[in-house]
Amino acid sequence: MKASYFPGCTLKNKATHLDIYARKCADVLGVTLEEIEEWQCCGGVFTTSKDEVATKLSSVRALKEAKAKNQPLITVCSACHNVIKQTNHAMEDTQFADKVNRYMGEDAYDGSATVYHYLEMLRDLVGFDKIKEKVVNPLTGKKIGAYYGCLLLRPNKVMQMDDPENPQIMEDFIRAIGAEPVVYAYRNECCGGYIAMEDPQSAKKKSNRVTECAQIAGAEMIVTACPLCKYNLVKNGSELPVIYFTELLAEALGVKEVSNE
Amino acid sequence: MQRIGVFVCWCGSNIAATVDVQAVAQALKNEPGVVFSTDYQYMCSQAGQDMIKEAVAEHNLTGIVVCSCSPRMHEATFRKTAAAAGLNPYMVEIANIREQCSWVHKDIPTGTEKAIILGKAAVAKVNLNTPLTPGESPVTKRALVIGGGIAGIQTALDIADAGFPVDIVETKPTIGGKMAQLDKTFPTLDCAACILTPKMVDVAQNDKIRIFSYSEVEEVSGFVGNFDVKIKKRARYVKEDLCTGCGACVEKCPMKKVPNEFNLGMDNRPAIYIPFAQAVPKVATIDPNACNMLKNGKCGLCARVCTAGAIDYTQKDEIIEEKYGAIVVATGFNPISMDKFDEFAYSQSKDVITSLEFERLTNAAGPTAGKLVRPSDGEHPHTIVFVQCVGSRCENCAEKGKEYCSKICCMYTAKHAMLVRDKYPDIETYVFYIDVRTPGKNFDEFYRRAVEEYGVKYVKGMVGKVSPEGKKLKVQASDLLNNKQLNIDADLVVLAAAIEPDKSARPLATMLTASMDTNDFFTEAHPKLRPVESPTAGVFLSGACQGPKDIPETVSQAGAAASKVIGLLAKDKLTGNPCIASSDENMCNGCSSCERVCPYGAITYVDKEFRMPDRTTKVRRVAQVNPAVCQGCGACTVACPSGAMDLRGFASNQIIAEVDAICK
Amino acid sequence: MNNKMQNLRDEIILRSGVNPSKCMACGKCSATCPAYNEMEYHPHQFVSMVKSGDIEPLLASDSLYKCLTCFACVDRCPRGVEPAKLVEAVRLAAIRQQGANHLKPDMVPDMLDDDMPQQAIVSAFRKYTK
Amino acid sequence: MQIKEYKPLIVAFCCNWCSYAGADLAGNNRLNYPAEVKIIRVPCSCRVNPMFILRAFQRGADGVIICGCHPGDCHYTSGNYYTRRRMALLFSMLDFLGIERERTRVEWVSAAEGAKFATTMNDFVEKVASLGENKRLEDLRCKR
Repeated sequence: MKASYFPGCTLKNKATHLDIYARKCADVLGVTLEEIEEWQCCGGVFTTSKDEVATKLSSVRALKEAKAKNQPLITVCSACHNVIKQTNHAMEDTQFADKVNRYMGEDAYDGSATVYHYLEMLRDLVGFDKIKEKVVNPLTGKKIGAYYGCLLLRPNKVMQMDDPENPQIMEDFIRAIGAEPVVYAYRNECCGGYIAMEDPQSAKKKSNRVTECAQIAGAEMIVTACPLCKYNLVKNGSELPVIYFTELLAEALGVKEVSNE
Repeated sequence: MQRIGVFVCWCGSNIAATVDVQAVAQALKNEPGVVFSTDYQYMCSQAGQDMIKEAVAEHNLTGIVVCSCSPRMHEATFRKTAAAAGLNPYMVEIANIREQCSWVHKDIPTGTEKAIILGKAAVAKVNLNTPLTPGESPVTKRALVIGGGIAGIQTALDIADAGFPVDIVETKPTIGGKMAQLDKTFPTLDCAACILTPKMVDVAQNDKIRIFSYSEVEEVSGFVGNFDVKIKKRARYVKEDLCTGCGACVEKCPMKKVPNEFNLGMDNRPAIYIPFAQAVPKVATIDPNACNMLKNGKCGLCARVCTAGAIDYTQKDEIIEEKYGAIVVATGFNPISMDKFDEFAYSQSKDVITSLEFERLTNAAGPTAGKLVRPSDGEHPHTIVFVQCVGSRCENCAEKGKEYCSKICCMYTAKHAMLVRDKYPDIETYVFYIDVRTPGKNFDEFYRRAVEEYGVKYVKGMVGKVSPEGKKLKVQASDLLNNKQLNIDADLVVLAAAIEPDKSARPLATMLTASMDTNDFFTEAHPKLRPVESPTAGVFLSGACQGPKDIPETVSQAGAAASKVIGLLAKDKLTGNPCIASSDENMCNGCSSCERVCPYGAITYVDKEFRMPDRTTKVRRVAQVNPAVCQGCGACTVACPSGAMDLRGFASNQIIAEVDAICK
Repeated sequence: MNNKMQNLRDEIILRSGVNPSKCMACGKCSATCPAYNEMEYHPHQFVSMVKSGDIEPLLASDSLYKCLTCFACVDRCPRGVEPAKLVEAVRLAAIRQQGANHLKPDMVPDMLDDDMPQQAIVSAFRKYTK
Repeated sequence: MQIKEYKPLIVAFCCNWCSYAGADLAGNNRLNYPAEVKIIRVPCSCRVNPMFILRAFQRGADGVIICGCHPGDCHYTSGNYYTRRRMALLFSMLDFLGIERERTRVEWVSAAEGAKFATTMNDFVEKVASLGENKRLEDLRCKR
């Protein structure tokens, strides 16, 4: 199976692990990821305002290319996923799409591409059962707390990934690689996000709340899909290791050396 | 040819001021069929009516046109006048020259011209009128009550009191419904069981009432006064007539780990069980999904200990067929699922419970014998947070919550918090509310007592997040009046879940051809003036199946439904509306188009023999309208492709005659 | 409400697509907001103040830059009001004024550390500047 | 030849339970509307056979309006839904035959909406009057 792939700026820089292992694992799972040519940064956050056109163009270009190749568009970074998926949804509104399409050259885009987060790809296109079969190093006994953050799940009306209050996709993923998921209430709360830039204290409070909650619930490790979540949790002194889900997957599939964390 | 009399009313100056009534009477005199035409100041007065009667006799009239006020006002009056004069009452037509003419037009020529045209249309219609007689149908003097909660119980008792036999169909092994699960009732705080169980016993002992427990309605056909109902009595593997309810089998059953639905899964029951001590009928039931004997033929202990010989592993579902004159729906409600509201962590912690679970937790007959403890570890709670409006008053969240106010939550939450504070003054209680709605007798006083005397902390605001951390539930909420975000360490969180109609209501409504609203509550015939009747004749509504209700309201509605049923069953025959559809069998081709559009299921098909011109006979499928069920909307007349279906009183040729008269 | 405020209010409502009249004042947005304590005006106040046209205090408030756009208020609002979109529309009204960018490029270097992901920088720029 | 002021001829079908009562209420409140509107009472808007409308046009009516209960409020629970569907079909056929869309209308008027009844009729008559006489379907043999 072939799919278009949008890595995003952070994955080329501070979060290379998220990207590298995503590609390696895709190979093992029989998915060919074709990186969008000359992709541009998604902008990090979706602007909800109806008169914000320019901020959505980069996402629309990526979507349009995937659509032209008739491939699903795969994202890994939570932020990219959130922005691109919401942009795609916004493009279903023809009035708004008309404004955007003025910048799109000859071919108009209409919001008809399908966007999958890598996790959704694992669940819906590959299947957790198949992953289970391909696991060579099951992470047996590891108690892992999934950290969704806010970007993957909300707004649920658009994201439609899972139940936003009681998601299961990461937990199922953790089971598929042989580990034990630990459910804790703050797994779908915000880490503080970009506020870390100008008000690090505010971000610290939010991040610590998440790690505390995971720790009390008995997690030994936190797994995430978002570079900013990882940054905030680690920076603010998480006692638990914070790891990208692609790293764990790579470990289980035997394409990464087993970490000692 | 008809002999028509035209009577133009002045209505004092109401009509006469803008309509030249004499000109109208004069103009209509020349219409076909008209043999007499006159005007008078007040046609509806005794003198006016006498004038009509005299004219009928004198001119040998066969039809009457009254040009007067709206037929909604005096059609019935003039029909009675006609009947008194020896005419068929349906030979009267009204031309509305007041509301729809003199009152809305200003100058006399315009008003007069229009009044003449309206009169001509009425004359054209009467020319085609035929005498109509309302049909009659017998009434089966027995009522069916579907649902054995407090609504069904009260309705059944009241109907039986009037001397009519009643059957109650209840899906659970016992009657009692939700009220049997409650601890105390607001605003008087008497114990639910103490006031309910005597009524249950009354039902059991009333020889006019039969209880079909563990049963459901399978099929309904027929119509008002004459319903045919099939009831499926599910196999309970215990002979009801032999079982004494001694409970020996329940005690001995080795399969003790079945979640107890009566306690909402908070404890276990055996595979053979009696839901609670005061169950009616007090008969054991075997759960076929849990019983080893039924699943794999190994055990049989209950049969061995039963001295009455009541256990019967070979029992089968049984279909009972019965006729009823009236059906009362009392299917009640359930709290909605909390699955979609996991910001309150219902699925993550045993200590987040619904209010109904809380009732069981404080009920002396409940899983903890009435001791209020945390379900997770059995420890005494120190702080309890109540959250109101969970799933109620939601917009656009059909798959999540409900748009309406569930009505009972404010009061039971006040009750819960008050009872907690009364029994355990050391427990802090918080109630998060959006609005406190207490419109009921002594309701607001009750709520105020909870706040002022019992020290329940009411906080205007909502809980945003519940996070189970260790033994505590961290509750994050807003306090809007103090403009603060609160963080409370709670031991127990109680969610006032929205209520919704029982899931059995929707298929039942289809069987009954009774209408429902978008929330699956049954629709009443009129929201104010006929609140306990369904638009479907002979079907009545009792309790929360019609909308959220508390116990006093339910009981009064149950009584009202019973009185409507008694009014129906007291009649020997039902007189129908004669303006109903009828099919010309010679034109009907049996296509079923009419049957499909009929909202009442009044149309059925019969195979009928027809004599052909060549003296052979041929069997054809033709439509038949049940005159007792048809309400006369006329949907079928338009759906009929062959023009076989017509509506009496509003026949196609009559309406066309009116159109022609207006357009002439 | 004067004319100018009326216009601004209408513009904010139009731009955000939020109808503040749908709010039933339950306060769940503020109950669930992770940035509540950093805010001078809280999500429910944004809704009610926009509704009444009392927008000037909001434009001047630091609360605009404390919202994390985590959408908890959007998903948990029982009435579908979507307060976060309203906050964004007010913020845009503020930063679109001349010279009103909240974050200026020369401020950025001091905010960075070695591990700060690009995502944080681009997000902050998108939220705080025009 | 005498030139008469053109006055359109309007046939209004009103259901007995809502719209006819609404028309009565307009009368009770003395809300004026043109006398060109002549009301025919039917039990339910779904009693109106498309044939009746064609007949009216054939006989020289310039506009036909059907009034029923609001969706969801039908006395017979679903009659007005049938009306809505049937008339959508009929009106598009009439359109095809060259009868202007403005000559036909379905309107929901409740028993409490006397004012709506009057404004609807004023508006409808004005629109039809602006179209002039209906010539397309009129059968000249039936001309007055």
